[in-house]
Amino acid sequence: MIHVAVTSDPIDTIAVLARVGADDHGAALLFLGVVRNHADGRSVSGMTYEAYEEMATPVLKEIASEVVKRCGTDRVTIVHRVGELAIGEVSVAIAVSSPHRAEAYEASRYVIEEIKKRLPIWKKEHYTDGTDKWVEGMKPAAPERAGSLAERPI
Amino acid sequence: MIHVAVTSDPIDTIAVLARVGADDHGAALLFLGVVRNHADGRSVSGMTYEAYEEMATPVLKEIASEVVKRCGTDRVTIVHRVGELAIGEVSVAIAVSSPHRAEAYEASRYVIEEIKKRLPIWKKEHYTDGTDKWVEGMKPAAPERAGSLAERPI
Amino acid sequence: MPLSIRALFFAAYRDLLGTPRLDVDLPNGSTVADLVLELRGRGAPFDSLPTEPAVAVNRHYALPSDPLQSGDEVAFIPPVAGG
Amino acid sequence: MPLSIRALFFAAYRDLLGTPRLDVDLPNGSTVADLVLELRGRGAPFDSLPTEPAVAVNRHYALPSDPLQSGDEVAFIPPVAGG
Repeated sequence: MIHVAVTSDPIDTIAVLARVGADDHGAALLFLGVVRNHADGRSVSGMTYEAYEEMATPVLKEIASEVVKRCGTDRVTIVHRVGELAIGEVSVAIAVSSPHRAEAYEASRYVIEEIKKRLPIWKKEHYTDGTDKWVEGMKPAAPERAGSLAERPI
Repeated sequence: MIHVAVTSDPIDTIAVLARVGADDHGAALLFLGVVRNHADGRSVSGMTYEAYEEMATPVLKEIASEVVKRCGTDRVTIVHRVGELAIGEVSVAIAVSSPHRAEAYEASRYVIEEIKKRLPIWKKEHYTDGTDKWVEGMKPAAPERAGSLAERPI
Repeated sequence: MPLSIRALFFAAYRDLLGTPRLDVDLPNGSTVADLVLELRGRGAPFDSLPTEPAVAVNRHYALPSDPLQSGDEVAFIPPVAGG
Repeated sequence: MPLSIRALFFAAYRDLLGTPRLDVDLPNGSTVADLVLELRGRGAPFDSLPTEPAVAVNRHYALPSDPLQSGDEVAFIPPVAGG
Protein backbone atom coordinates (compact mmCIF):
# COMPACT_ATOMS: atom_id res chain seq x y z
CA MET A 1 0.00 0.00 0.00
CA ILE A 2 1.43 3.24 -1.26
CA HIS A 3 0.31 6.63 -0.03
CA VAL A 4 1.80 9.96 -1.11
CA ALA A 5 0.75 13.56 -0.62
CA VAL A 6 1.90 17.15 -1.05
CA THR A 7 0.23 19.32 1.54
CA SER A 8 0.27 22.84 2.93
CA ASP A 9 -0.96 21.57 6.33
CA PRO A 10 1.51 20.64 9.07
CA ILE A 11 2.47 16.98 8.63
CA ASP A 12 0.92 14.59 11.15
CA THR A 13 4.02 12.41 11.51
CA ILE A 14 2.23 9.89 13.72
CA ALA A 15 -0.42 9.37 11.08
CA VAL A 16 2.30 8.88 8.45
CA LEU A 17 3.96 6.20 10.55
CA ALA A 18 0.62 4.57 11.34
CA ARG A 19 0.03 3.98 7.63
CA VAL A 20 2.80 1.40 7.40
CA GLY A 21 3.29 -1.90 9.19
CA ALA A 22 1.84 -5.36 8.65
CA ASP A 23 1.64 -8.55 10.67
CA ASP A 24 4.55 -10.02 8.76
CA HIS A 25 6.71 -6.88 8.98
CA GLY A 26 9.42 -6.78 11.62
CA ALA A 27 10.77 -3.29 10.96
CA ALA A 28 9.34 0.18 10.46
CA LEU A 29 11.26 3.37 9.78
CA LEU A 30 10.12 6.98 9.89
CA PHE A 31 12.36 9.66 8.38
CA LEU A 32 11.68 13.32 9.01
CA GLY A 33 13.24 16.23 7.18
CA VAL A 34 13.19 19.23 9.47
CA VAL A 35 13.79 22.94 8.84
CA ARG A 36 16.97 23.92 10.63
CA ASN A 37 18.26 27.23 11.82
CA HIS A 38 21.35 27.54 9.66
CA ALA A 39 22.61 26.79 6.16
CA ASP A 40 26.09 27.27 4.73
CA GLY A 41 27.04 29.20 7.82
CA ARG A 42 24.13 31.62 7.56
CA SER A 43 21.45 32.00 10.20
CA VAL A 44 18.04 30.92 8.90
CA SER A 45 14.71 32.13 10.25
CA GLY A 46 12.39 30.03 8.09
CA MET A 47 11.79 28.41 4.74
CA THR A 48 9.28 28.64 1.92
CA TYR A 49 8.60 25.43 -0.01
CA GLU A 50 7.02 25.60 -3.44
CA ALA A 51 5.90 22.65 -5.53
CA TYR A 52 4.78 21.96 -9.06
CA GLU A 53 2.00 20.06 -7.38
CA GLU A 54 0.39 18.46 -10.43
CA MET A 55 3.74 16.84 -11.18
CA ALA A 56 5.09 16.35 -7.64
CA THR A 57 2.37 13.92 -6.61
CA PRO A 58 2.90 11.55 -9.56
CA VAL A 59 6.68 11.74 -9.09
CA LEU A 60 6.25 10.71 -5.44
CA LYS A 61 4.04 7.83 -6.57
CA GLU A 62 6.66 6.80 -9.07
CA ILE A 63 9.41 6.84 -6.43
CA ALA A 64 7.23 4.79 -4.06
CA SER A 65 6.50 2.26 -6.82
CA GLU A 66 10.20 1.90 -7.49
CA VAL A 67 10.77 1.15 -3.81
CA VAL A 68 8.17 -1.60 -3.92
CA LYS A 69 9.99 -3.20 -6.85
CA ARG A 70 13.54 -2.70 -5.56
CA CYS A 71 13.27 -3.19 -1.84
CA GLY A 72 10.48 -5.70 -1.54
CA THR A 73 8.29 -3.68 0.75
CA ASP A 74 4.75 -2.78 -0.20
CA ARG A 75 4.24 -0.22 2.56
CA VAL A 76 5.50 3.23 1.70
CA THR A 77 4.07 6.57 2.76
CA ILE A 78 5.55 9.90 1.68
CA VAL A 79 4.17 13.30 2.64
CA HIS A 80 5.88 16.54 1.58
CA ARG A 81 4.95 19.91 2.98
CA VAL A 82 4.72 23.17 1.04
CA GLY A 83 4.28 26.78 2.11
CA GLU A 84 5.90 28.78 4.91
CA LEU A 85 7.75 26.61 7.43
CA ALA A 86 9.29 27.68 10.73
CA ILE A 87 12.46 26.26 12.26
CA GLY A 88 11.78 22.76 13.60
CA GLU A 89 8.81 22.10 11.33
CA VAL A 90 8.74 18.88 9.33
CA SER A 91 9.19 19.39 5.57
CA VAL A 92 8.99 15.74 4.57
CA ALA A 93 7.96 12.51 6.31
CA ILE A 94 8.78 9.09 4.87
CA ALA A 95 7.48 5.91 6.49
CA VAL A 96 8.27 2.40 5.31
CA SER A 97 7.93 -1.04 6.81
CA SER A 98 9.24 -4.41 5.70
CA PRO A 99 9.76 -7.98 6.90
CA HIS A 100 13.40 -7.27 7.85
CA ARG A 101 15.27 -4.13 8.80
CA ALA A 102 17.77 -4.03 5.92
CA GLU A 103 15.05 -3.40 3.33
CA ALA A 104 13.43 -0.73 5.49
CA TYR A 105 16.66 1.27 5.70
CA GLU A 106 17.31 0.78 2.00
CA ALA A 107 13.79 1.84 1.05
CA SER A 108 13.76 4.91 3.28
CA ARG A 109 17.13 6.09 2.01
CA TYR A 110 16.14 5.49 -1.59
CA VAL A 111 13.05 7.65 -1.22
CA ILE A 112 14.82 10.64 0.28
CA GLU A 113 17.71 10.49 -2.20
CA GLU A 114 15.32 10.32 -5.17
CA ILE A 115 13.28 13.19 -3.74
CA LYS A 116 16.44 15.29 -3.67
CA LYS A 117 17.18 14.36 -7.29
CA ARG A 118 13.87 14.76 -9.05
CA LEU A 119 10.90 15.90 -7.00
CA PRO A 120 9.78 19.25 -8.48
CA ILE A 121 9.89 21.13 -5.20
CA TRP A 122 11.99 24.18 -4.37
CA LYS A 123 12.82 25.98 -1.18
CA LYS A 124 13.66 29.54 -0.40
CA GLU A 125 15.73 30.21 2.69
CA HIS A 126 14.82 33.24 4.75
CA TYR A 127 17.81 34.56 6.68
CA THR A 128 17.70 36.34 9.98
CA ASP A 129 19.24 39.40 8.29
CA GLY A 130 16.03 39.80 6.26
CA THR A 131 17.34 38.52 2.93
CA ASP A 132 16.29 35.31 1.21
CA LYS A 133 17.52 32.96 -1.50
CA TRP A 134 16.31 29.95 -3.49
CA VAL A 135 18.40 26.97 -2.43
CA GLU A 136 20.73 25.70 -5.14
CA GLY A 137 19.44 22.21 -5.80
CA MET A 138 20.06 19.41 -8.26
CA LYS A 139 19.22 19.44 -11.94
CA PRO A 140 16.90 16.48 -12.56
CA ALA A 141 18.39 13.98 -14.99
CA ALA A 142 16.85 13.75 -18.46
CA PRO A 143 14.76 10.60 -18.94
CA GLU A 144 16.58 7.50 -20.14
CA ARG A 145 14.90 7.02 -23.48
CA ALA A 146 15.14 8.05 -27.10
CA GLY A 147 13.26 11.26 -27.75
CA SER A 148 10.47 9.95 -29.91
CA LEU A 149 6.78 10.72 -29.83
CA ALA A 150 5.94 7.03 -29.61
CA GLU A 151 7.88 6.55 -26.39
CA ARG A 152 6.79 9.73 -24.71
CA PRO A 153 4.17 9.18 -22.02
CA ILE A 154 0.93 10.84 -23.12
CA MET B 1 21.38 14.14 24.98
CA ILE B 2 21.29 10.41 25.38
CA HIS B 3 18.32 8.56 26.81
CA VAL B 4 18.04 4.79 27.11
CA ALA B 5 15.60 2.49 28.88
CA VAL B 6 14.54 -1.13 29.23
CA THR B 7 10.88 -1.30 30.10
CA SER B 8 8.05 -3.76 30.52
CA ASP B 9 5.50 -1.08 29.54
CA PRO B 10 4.38 -0.67 25.92
CA ILE B 11 6.78 1.74 24.19
CA ASP B 12 5.41 5.21 23.54
CA THR B 13 7.04 5.63 20.14
CA ILE B 14 5.92 9.22 19.79
CA ALA B 15 7.60 10.11 23.06
CA VAL B 16 10.79 8.38 21.89
CA LEU B 17 10.81 10.43 18.70
CA ALA B 18 9.99 13.62 20.60
CA ARG B 19 13.18 13.23 22.64
CA VAL B 20 15.40 13.95 19.63
CA GLY B 21 15.66 16.96 17.37
CA ALA B 22 17.36 20.31 17.75
CA ASP B 23 17.18 23.65 15.99
CA ASP B 24 20.30 22.85 14.00
CA HIS B 25 19.21 19.31 13.09
CA GLY B 26 17.75 18.76 9.64
CA ALA B 27 16.99 15.03 9.93
CA ALA B 28 15.33 12.74 12.44
CA LEU B 29 14.90 9.00 12.16
CA LEU B 30 12.74 6.62 14.17
CA PHE B 31 13.34 2.87 13.85
CA LEU B 32 10.85 0.40 15.26
CA GLY B 33 11.41 -3.31 15.71
CA VAL B 34 8.05 -5.03 15.64
CA VAL B 35 6.94 -8.55 16.58
CA ARG B 36 5.88 -10.33 13.43
CA ASN B 37 3.67 -13.31 12.85
CA HIS B 38 6.19 -15.72 11.41
CA ALA B 39 9.82 -16.80 11.74
CA ASP B 40 11.75 -19.31 9.68
CA GLY B 41 8.54 -20.40 8.05
CA ARG B 42 6.76 -21.04 11.35
CA SER B 43 3.61 -19.23 12.44
CA VAL B 44 4.27 -17.11 15.54
CA SER B 45 1.59 -16.05 18.06
CA GLY B 46 3.76 -13.88 20.32
CA MET B 47 7.14 -13.33 21.86
CA THR B 48 8.64 -13.18 25.36
CA TYR B 49 11.60 -10.81 25.79
CA GLU B 50 13.91 -11.27 28.76
CA ALA B 51 16.77 -8.95 29.73
CA TYR B 52 19.69 -8.95 32.08
CA GLU B 53 18.41 -5.53 33.01
CA GLU B 54 21.24 -4.39 35.27
CA MET B 55 23.61 -4.90 32.34
CA ALA B 56 21.30 -4.06 29.41
CA THR B 57 20.85 -0.45 30.42
CA PRO B 58 24.58 0.32 30.63
CA VAL B 59 25.18 -1.51 27.33
CA LEU B 60 22.53 0.66 25.67
CA LYS B 61 24.21 3.73 27.13
CA GLU B 62 27.56 2.53 25.80
CA ILE B 63 26.11 2.00 22.31
CA ALA B 64 24.52 5.45 22.37
CA SER B 65 27.81 7.02 23.46
CA GLU B 66 29.61 5.32 20.61
CA VAL B 67 27.08 6.81 18.19
CA VAL B 68 27.77 10.27 19.53
CA LYS B 69 31.49 9.79 18.87
CA ARG B 70 31.19 8.06 15.50
CA CYS B 71 28.26 9.77 13.83
CA GLY B 72 28.43 13.27 15.23
CA THR B 73 24.93 13.36 16.61
CA ASP B 74 24.28 14.03 20.27
CA ARG B 75 20.61 13.05 20.20
CA VAL B 76 20.02 9.36 20.64
CA THR B 77 17.11 7.65 22.38
CA ILE B 78 16.82 3.87 22.68
CA VAL B 79 14.00 2.05 24.44
CA HIS B 80 13.80 -1.74 24.53
CA ARG B 81 10.76 -3.63 25.71
CA VAL B 82 10.73 -6.79 27.81
CA GLY B 83 7.95 -9.17 28.81
CA GLU B 84 5.14 -10.72 26.79
CA LEU B 85 4.61 -9.07 23.40
CA ALA B 86 1.81 -9.66 20.92
CA ILE B 87 2.13 -9.57 17.12
CA GLY B 88 2.53 -5.96 15.98
CA GLU B 89 3.88 -4.68 19.29
CA VAL B 90 7.08 -2.65 19.27
CA SER B 91 10.07 -4.44 20.82
CA VAL B 92 12.59 -1.66 20.30
CA ALA B 93 12.41 2.02 19.34
CA ILE B 94 15.49 3.98 18.27
CA ALA B 95 15.31 7.71 17.60
CA VAL B 96 18.21 9.83 16.40
CA SER B 97 18.55 13.28 14.92
CA SER B 98 21.46 15.05 13.28
CA PRO B 99 22.33 18.09 11.20
CA HIS B 100 22.24 16.04 7.96
CA ARG B 101 20.46 12.87 6.96
CA ALA B 102 23.50 10.68 6.25
CA GLU B 103 24.58 10.67 9.90
CA ALA B 104 21.05 9.95 11.08
CA TYR B 105 20.81 6.82 8.92
CA GLU B 106 24.30 5.74 9.94
CA ALA B 107 23.59 6.29 13.65
CA SER B 108 20.24 4.49 13.58
CA ARG B 109 21.68 1.50 11.77
CA TYR B 110 24.69 1.35 14.08
CA VAL B 111 22.45 1.19 17.14
CA ILE B 112 20.26 -1.65 15.90
CA GLU B 113 23.22 -3.69 14.62
CA GLU B 114 25.08 -3.32 17.92
CA ILE B 115 21.92 -4.24 19.84
CA LYS B 116 21.75 -7.47 17.88
CA LYS B 117 25.41 -8.17 18.63
CA ARG B 118 25.74 -7.45 22.31
CA LEU B 119 22.66 -6.31 24.18
CA PRO B 120 21.95 -8.97 26.84
CA ILE B 121 18.35 -9.56 25.82
CA TRP B 122 16.79 -12.79 24.64
CA LYS B 123 13.50 -13.67 23.03
CA LYS B 124 11.37 -16.77 23.09
CA GLU B 125 9.08 -17.34 20.14
CA HIS B 126 5.66 -18.75 20.87
CA TYR B 127 4.28 -20.67 17.91
CA THR B 128 0.64 -21.05 17.02
CA ASP B 129 1.02 -24.82 17.50
CA GLY B 130 1.57 -24.22 21.23
CA THR B 131 5.33 -24.84 21.30
CA ASP B 132 8.01 -22.23 21.97
CA LYS B 133 11.75 -21.75 21.49
CA TRP B 134 14.49 -19.35 22.47
CA VAL B 135 15.65 -17.58 19.32
CA GLU B 136 19.18 -18.51 18.24
CA GLY B 137 21.04 -15.22 18.54
CA MET B 138 24.60 -13.99 18.29
CA LYS B 139 27.40 -14.76 20.71
CA PRO B 140 28.68 -11.41 22.00
CA ALA B 141 32.32 -10.85 21.12
CA ALA B 142 34.88 -10.96 23.91
CA PRO B 143 36.17 -7.51 24.86
CA GLU B 144 39.18 -6.23 22.95
CA ARG B 145 41.69 -6.01 25.73
CA ALA B 146 44.29 -8.06 27.53
CA GLY B 147 42.78 -9.97 30.42
CA SER B 148 44.40 -8.17 33.31
CA LEU B 149 42.90 -6.93 36.54
CA ALA B 150 44.25 -3.44 35.94
CA GLU B 151 42.38 -3.04 32.67
CA ARG B 152 39.14 -4.59 33.79
CA PRO B 153 36.43 -2.04 34.46
CA ILE B 154 35.54 -2.12 38.16
CA MET C 1 -1.33 25.89 -37.94
CA PRO C 2 1.24 26.71 -35.27
CA LEU C 3 1.63 24.84 -31.97
CA SER C 4 0.12 26.48 -28.91
CA ILE C 5 2.28 25.74 -25.90
CA ARG C 6 1.76 26.72 -22.30
CA ALA C 7 5.10 27.33 -20.59
CA LEU C 8 5.26 27.22 -16.78
CA PHE C 9 7.97 28.79 -14.64
CA PHE C 10 8.62 27.89 -11.01
CA ALA C 11 10.62 29.27 -8.11
CA ALA C 12 13.80 31.01 -9.27
CA TYR C 13 12.71 30.95 -12.93
CA ARG C 14 9.38 32.57 -12.09
CA ASP C 15 11.17 35.24 -10.06
CA LEU C 16 13.63 35.77 -12.92
CA LEU C 17 10.94 36.19 -15.58
CA GLY C 18 8.34 37.86 -13.36
CA THR C 19 5.61 35.48 -14.49
CA PRO C 20 4.48 31.93 -13.63
CA ARG C 21 3.28 31.13 -17.15
CA LEU C 22 3.39 32.19 -20.76
CA ASP C 23 1.50 31.04 -23.84
CA VAL C 24 3.85 30.53 -26.78
CA ASP C 25 3.15 29.77 -30.43
CA LEU C 26 5.74 27.68 -32.24
CA PRO C 27 6.03 26.30 -35.77
CA ASN C 28 4.77 22.77 -36.35
CA GLY C 29 7.40 20.14 -35.57
CA SER C 30 9.04 22.21 -32.85
CA THR C 31 10.89 20.46 -30.03
CA VAL C 32 11.62 21.29 -26.42
CA ALA C 33 14.95 22.73 -27.56
CA ASP C 34 13.15 24.99 -30.06
CA LEU C 35 10.97 26.39 -27.28
CA VAL C 36 14.03 27.15 -25.15
CA LEU C 37 15.68 28.85 -28.15
CA GLU C 38 12.57 30.91 -28.88
CA LEU C 39 12.33 32.12 -25.28
CA ARG C 40 16.03 32.87 -24.83
CA GLY C 41 15.90 34.75 -28.15
CA ARG C 42 13.56 37.28 -26.60
CA GLY C 43 16.46 38.88 -24.76
CA ALA C 44 16.53 39.99 -21.12
CA PRO C 45 15.39 38.54 -18.80
CA PHE C 46 14.66 35.41 -20.90
CA ASP C 47 18.26 35.03 -22.01
CA SER C 48 19.14 34.32 -18.38
CA LEU C 49 17.38 30.94 -18.63
CA PRO C 50 19.91 28.10 -18.99
CA THR C 51 20.63 26.94 -22.53
CA GLU C 52 19.56 23.44 -21.48
CA PRO C 53 17.19 23.68 -18.52
CA ALA C 54 15.41 20.66 -17.05
CA VAL C 55 11.96 20.60 -18.65
CA ALA C 56 8.84 18.55 -18.04
CA VAL C 57 6.29 18.08 -20.79
CA ASN C 58 2.83 17.27 -19.45
CA ARG C 59 4.41 16.49 -16.06
CA HIS C 60 7.07 14.09 -17.29
CA TYR C 61 10.73 15.00 -17.59
CA ALA C 62 11.58 15.45 -21.26
CA LEU C 63 14.61 15.54 -23.55
CA PRO C 64 15.59 18.61 -25.60
CA SER C 65 14.85 16.58 -28.71
CA ASP C 66 11.31 15.67 -27.65
CA PRO C 67 8.73 17.04 -30.10
CA LEU C 68 5.93 19.24 -28.82
CA GLN C 69 2.24 19.04 -29.55
CA SER C 70 -0.37 21.76 -29.42
CA GLY C 71 -1.76 22.06 -25.90
CA ASP C 72 1.38 20.74 -24.22
CA GLU C 73 2.18 22.03 -20.75
CA VAL C 74 5.92 22.65 -20.70
CA ALA C 75 7.37 23.32 -17.26
CA PHE C 76 10.79 24.84 -16.75
CA ILE C 77 12.19 23.07 -13.70
CA PRO C 78 14.93 24.88 -11.77
CA PRO C 79 17.36 22.61 -9.91
CA VAL C 80 15.11 20.87 -7.39
CA ALA C 81 15.55 21.12 -3.63
CA GLY C 82 12.87 19.08 -1.96
CA GLY C 83 13.18 17.23 1.32
CA MET D 1 40.12 -18.03 51.83
CA PRO D 2 38.17 -19.13 48.76
CA LEU D 3 36.43 -16.77 46.33
CA SER D 4 32.68 -16.46 46.67
CA ILE D 5 31.14 -15.97 43.24
CA ARG D 6 27.53 -15.44 42.28
CA ALA D 7 26.77 -17.03 38.90
CA LEU D 8 23.69 -15.85 36.96
CA PHE D 9 21.94 -17.80 34.20
CA PHE D 10 19.55 -16.27 31.71
CA ALA D 11 17.05 -17.45 29.12
CA ALA D 12 18.07 -20.79 27.57
CA TYR D 13 20.83 -21.33 30.18
CA ARG D 14 18.39 -20.81 33.04
CA ASP D 15 15.94 -23.23 31.45
CA LEU D 16 18.76 -25.72 30.92
CA LEU D 17 20.00 -25.58 34.53
CA GLY D 18 16.62 -24.99 36.14
CA THR D 19 17.94 -22.08 38.19
CA PRO D 20 18.61 -18.36 37.60
CA ARG D 21 21.57 -18.21 40.02
CA LEU D 22 24.08 -20.23 41.94
CA ASP D 23 26.66 -19.31 44.58
CA VAL D 24 29.99 -20.95 43.84
CA ASP D 25 33.20 -21.08 45.89
CA LEU D 26 36.45 -21.20 43.94
CA PRO D 27 40.15 -21.29 44.91
CA ASN D 28 41.94 -17.97 45.10
CA GLY D 29 43.31 -16.85 41.74
CA SER D 30 40.53 -18.52 39.77
CA THR D 31 39.56 -17.13 36.39
CA VAL D 32 36.36 -17.04 34.35
CA ALA D 33 37.57 -20.19 32.58
CA ASP D 34 38.04 -21.93 35.95
CA LEU D 35 34.44 -21.17 36.91
CA VAL D 36 33.18 -22.61 33.64
CA LEU D 37 35.31 -25.74 34.20
CA GLU D 38 34.04 -26.14 37.77
CA LEU D 39 30.42 -25.91 36.66
CA ARG D 40 30.75 -28.18 33.64
CA GLY D 41 32.56 -30.68 35.88
CA ARG D 42 29.38 -31.14 37.90
CA GLY D 43 27.91 -33.29 35.14
CA ALA D 44 24.38 -33.09 33.71
CA PRO D 45 22.83 -30.65 33.10
CA PHE D 46 25.86 -28.37 33.71
CA ASP D 47 28.01 -30.15 31.14
CA SER D 48 25.59 -28.88 28.48
CA LEU D 49 26.91 -25.35 28.98
CA PRO D 50 29.28 -24.34 26.17
CA THR D 51 32.98 -24.83 26.85
CA GLU D 52 33.49 -21.14 26.18
CA PRO D 53 30.26 -19.28 26.82
CA ALA D 54 29.97 -15.49 26.65
CA VAL D 55 30.35 -14.26 30.21
CA ALA D 56 29.94 -10.88 31.86
CA VAL D 57 31.71 -10.10 35.11
CA ASN D 58 30.00 -7.37 37.07
CA ARG D 59 28.01 -6.45 33.95
CA HIS D 60 30.96 -6.15 31.54
CA TYR D 61 31.81 -8.77 28.97
CA ALA D 62 34.89 -10.67 30.13
CA LEU D 63 37.59 -12.92 28.72
CA PRO D 64 38.08 -16.55 29.86
CA SER D 65 41.45 -15.47 31.27
CA ASP D 66 39.98 -12.66 33.40
CA PRO D 67 40.64 -13.29 37.11
CA LEU D 68 37.72 -13.32 39.52
CA GLN D 69 37.40 -11.58 42.86
CA SER D 70 35.23 -12.52 45.80
CA GLY D 71 31.77 -11.02 45.41
CA ASP D 72 31.89 -10.92 41.61
CA GLU D 73 28.61 -11.33 39.73
CA VAL D 74 29.33 -13.62 36.80
CA ALA D 75 26.56 -13.81 34.23
CA PHE D 76 26.39 -16.57 31.63
CA ILE D 77 25.10 -14.88 28.48
CA PRO D 78 23.42 -17.08 25.88
CA PRO D 79 23.66 -15.82 22.30
CA VAL D 80 21.77 -12.52 22.42
CA ALA D 81 18.65 -11.78 20.38
CA GLY D 82 17.49 -8.28 21.17
CA GLY D 83 15.77 -5.92 18.78
